[in-house]
Amino acid sequence: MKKRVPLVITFVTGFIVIISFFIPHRPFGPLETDTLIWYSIILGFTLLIGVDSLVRLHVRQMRRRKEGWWYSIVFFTGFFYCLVIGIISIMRTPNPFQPGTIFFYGYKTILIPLQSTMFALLAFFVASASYRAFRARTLEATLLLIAAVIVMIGRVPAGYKLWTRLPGIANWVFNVLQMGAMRGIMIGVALGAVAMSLRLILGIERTYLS
Amino acid sequence: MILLLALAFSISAKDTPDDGGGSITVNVYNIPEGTARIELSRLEKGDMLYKEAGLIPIFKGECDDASVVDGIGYLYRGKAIAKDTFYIAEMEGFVTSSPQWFNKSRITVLIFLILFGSVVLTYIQLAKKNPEGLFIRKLPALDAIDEAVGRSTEMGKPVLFVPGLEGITDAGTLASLTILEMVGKKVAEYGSRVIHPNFDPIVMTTAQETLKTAFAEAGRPDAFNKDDVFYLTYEQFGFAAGVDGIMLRERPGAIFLQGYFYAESLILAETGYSIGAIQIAGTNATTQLPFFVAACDYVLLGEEMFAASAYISREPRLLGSIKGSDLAKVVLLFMIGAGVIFGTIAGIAKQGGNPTYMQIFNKMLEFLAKGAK
Amino acid sequence: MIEEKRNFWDWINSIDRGIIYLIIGIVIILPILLGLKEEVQISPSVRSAYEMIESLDSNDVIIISIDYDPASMPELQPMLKAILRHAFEKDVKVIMMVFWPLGLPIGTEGLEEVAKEYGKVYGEDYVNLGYRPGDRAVMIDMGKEIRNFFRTDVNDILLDSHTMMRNVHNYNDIALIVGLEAGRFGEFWVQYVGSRYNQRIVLGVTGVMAAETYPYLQSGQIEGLIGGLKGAAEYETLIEKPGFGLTGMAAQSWAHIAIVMFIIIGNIGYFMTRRK
Amino acid sequence: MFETISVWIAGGLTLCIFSFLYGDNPVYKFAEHLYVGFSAAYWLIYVWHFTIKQMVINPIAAREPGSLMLIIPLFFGFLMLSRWFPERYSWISRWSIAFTVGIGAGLVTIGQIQGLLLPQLKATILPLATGNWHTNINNFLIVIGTVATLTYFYFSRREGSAVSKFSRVGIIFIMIAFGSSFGYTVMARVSLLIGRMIFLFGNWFHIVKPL
Repeated sequence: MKKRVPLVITFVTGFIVIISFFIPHRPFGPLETDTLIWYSIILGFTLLIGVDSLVRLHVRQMRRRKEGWWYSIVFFTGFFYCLVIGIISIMRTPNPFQPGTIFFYGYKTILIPLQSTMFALLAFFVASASYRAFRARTLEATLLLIAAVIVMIGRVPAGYKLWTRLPGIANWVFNVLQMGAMRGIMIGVALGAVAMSLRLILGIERTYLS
Repeated sequence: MILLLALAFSISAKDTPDDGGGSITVNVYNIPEGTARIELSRLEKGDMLYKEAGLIPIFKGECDDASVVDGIGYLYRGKAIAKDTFYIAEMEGFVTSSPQWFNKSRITVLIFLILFGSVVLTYIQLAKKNPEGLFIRKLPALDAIDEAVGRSTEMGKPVLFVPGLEGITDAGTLASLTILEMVGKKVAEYGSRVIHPNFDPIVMTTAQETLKTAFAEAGRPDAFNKDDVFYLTYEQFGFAAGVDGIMLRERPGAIFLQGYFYAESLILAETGYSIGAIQIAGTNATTQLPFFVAACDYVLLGEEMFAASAYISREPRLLGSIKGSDLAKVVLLFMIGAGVIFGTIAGIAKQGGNPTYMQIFNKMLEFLAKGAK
Repeated sequence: MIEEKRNFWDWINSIDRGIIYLIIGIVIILPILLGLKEEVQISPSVRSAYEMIESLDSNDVIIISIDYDPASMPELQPMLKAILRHAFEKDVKVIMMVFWPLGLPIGTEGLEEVAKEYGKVYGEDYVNLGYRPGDRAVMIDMGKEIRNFFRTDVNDILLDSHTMMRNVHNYNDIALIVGLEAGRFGEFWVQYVGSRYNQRIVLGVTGVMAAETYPYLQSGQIEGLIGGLKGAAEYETLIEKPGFGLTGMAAQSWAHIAIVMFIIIGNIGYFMTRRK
Repeated sequence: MFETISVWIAGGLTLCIFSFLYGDNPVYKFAEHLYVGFSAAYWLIYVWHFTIKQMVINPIAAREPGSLMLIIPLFFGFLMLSRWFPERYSWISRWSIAFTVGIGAGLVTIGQIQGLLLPQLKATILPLATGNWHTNINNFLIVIGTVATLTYFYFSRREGSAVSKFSRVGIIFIMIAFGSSFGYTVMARVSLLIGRMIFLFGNWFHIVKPL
């Protein structure tokens, strides 16, 4: 019951998706449509698993007065602020995500600056990392370095000013040299992914149930 | 005059091929210049009047009428409406729709699926019978594990193992756990310590179990400290900052970055590089590999990670998949080789005035995968 | 003297990261403050994306998929606006949908802003479907009937009550899909819609995703590719409506030059210290 | 007024995050926790609006045929939250996980074969005599790049064999690919910083033209 049923469910659902790809005839075609809708509904809840563990984590930290527990208060401030403005917007409008609602303002004031600045930090880190790590230590590292520099310069207007053919060369590196290798890597990864999926469907791979 | 007649606005319809029924595909040809829209109407067998059946998009001159009932005959009429005039196209015979039992256009996918699936399954069976009999290349990064752990112990420094940011269902995380087992054994043998910060709670519990087994197998179950495998945070950059802090405080001699990483990869790899640790990275996140290659001493590139975990664990399911993929690669390589040679010959023949081979070549490619429109 | 020299090369070999951060900050801020302008050269992949949309007729319907969130906004939002301007200019009708949970509000904002510029009417010229979980599942089912997943638009209004949606049922009625991608969903559009339903696709991707997308361009699985902020700037140039992409190009240029300089300096330091 | 306050808060939070450049500090941690908390609640609103309301409640309220069946996936969705239930029954959540794993695996199988393997194989079979030497050379490089990379990832090769030697060519192509991908990534990261700077100097300080 605990292990057999999930294995059967995985097999049946995986099988439905594959078989209905080849057999459009009833019952498979409509069955696929409904299964995918169910999948989407269930998947919506996976978002909640993360929320659930976060809330639990911070409740625990506040209870135990663990070091830095006041950050948990900040967490809940953000959490309840968003929840309250969200609920108000839901009650007022059919679509809380529409520009103009207070929920949208909350998003614009808090979420956009925080999330986008976190990623903007990477510009500094990538500069420092390229300086520190890009040393022509081996043949491989040298190739990596040269390709990176060509693309970096060739992809901005400065490259054109430096040498009018540089953008063309950068495009060529990308479209021809890079493309072939990337394709090879992608084909390898795809074969691995198909093998893994077949293992999952056939119940050979069961780590996710442990 | 004949040319003009041949270009007259016309319509045809047929049962939509390879579908589950209830649909007829209507085509219009020679859409008159200046047409703004094409209205479609249909006459059911036995009825007297045409009824509205939607619009035909001009950009492709084709539409599927999915509101029909299987087995009933229909006649279609297209009305191309231009600025101040219109053109009508009508059909001669009735068409009916029906469902099909097999989608013929997808036969290549089925062939590939059956062949590849049976190869993988056969290899898994073979590996079950004789796991040592299947050869997989040893990767240099695996030898380096021993060296890195050893040197780290000599310097009296701990080992840091970061499992990536994905959950337990990710293939990279699974491979990471196998590699952790090997690292754990080495660490136990040398009497060193392994620090394992986590992003995902489930991965944390699994990693604890894995390390516990590894220490026990190395004969030192008491040396394992459960608190060295701990949960850090659920936020990407918070995690990166936390691991950074550990690196700077604990100064590990060897760092393993194994699993699925996102943008934080470069922060981790660079800090590790700056404290002078031996870094052995591995990830199935292709976009992050460049950073690891630049900043780490050894890198398991994508699939190499899976091969490494199969090599270490000798698990039939992993070995079988790697061998199956290898055989598939050989087949693909032969197909590419043969195809390129034939295509080149066809190209030379075409330049010499004989296009037949090129047509065969293009037909073969079309069979492999339907081209985009 | 010799002692001093070695110190210099050692310093070159390990410049403090604070200095690097400072210089990167300066080379990005200065061009912005000075309002420097740059012209961009059009790359073939962006041109083919442009030509694809240029070839559409008025009243054709396209889908624009917002598969990014604020983290990649500076790269993809300019693309969204440029493509919307191009489409609305040609009276092409637009369906917007979202697969990244945090992307809906910024997508909606961009759509409403450009629609207002062109006096477009909601429901007649554009529709916003909103978000659904299950990316690939949604893509596949939409090939049979969009209403399988989207009975209503984001505002809970039935799709059939929008005039532009009345004859739009599945990909057969969609002239083109434009995916704006910060992650793997572009690949999903290609694999589950492009291959399965023979649908034409143009992708606009972040710089990070560009490398993985080129194989699909060469194989003809996508019609065009707009890569990163530079791609957005190229598109803005093509439609002759300069926006954020072009504004950022000067700073982009200088930052790249600075980073390449650092790489060169680092390598000089590396060779000088290693020689001894 | 509302707009102005919003921009000032946003600007302040931007600076909080930038303080990370100086090192991990309380100001950064404050902003980070605020972000995590806010986005967590954001997901709740999402699940309510798009999954529960639009996909389940609305069709049932409109009495669409068969819509009552949608309660079943809703139930399995709740089962995902296994920790809400007594430990004894928490294994039921595996049913929902198994459902998503099964569909996911099925989709990957089809998608990778039809959407990647076959079309990419087709696109690699390029004729080397097209009448245009430029295309010929490019085609040759694409074929060699793909073949050599695939050979590099062929794990059954033995050390010192001819295949192994050829795979060295593969690593050259792979390194060029990684290098150019790195270059593109640098571009992406720099763009994000530009975006933030234009926000600070445009929307906040009004020195340059805002976004």
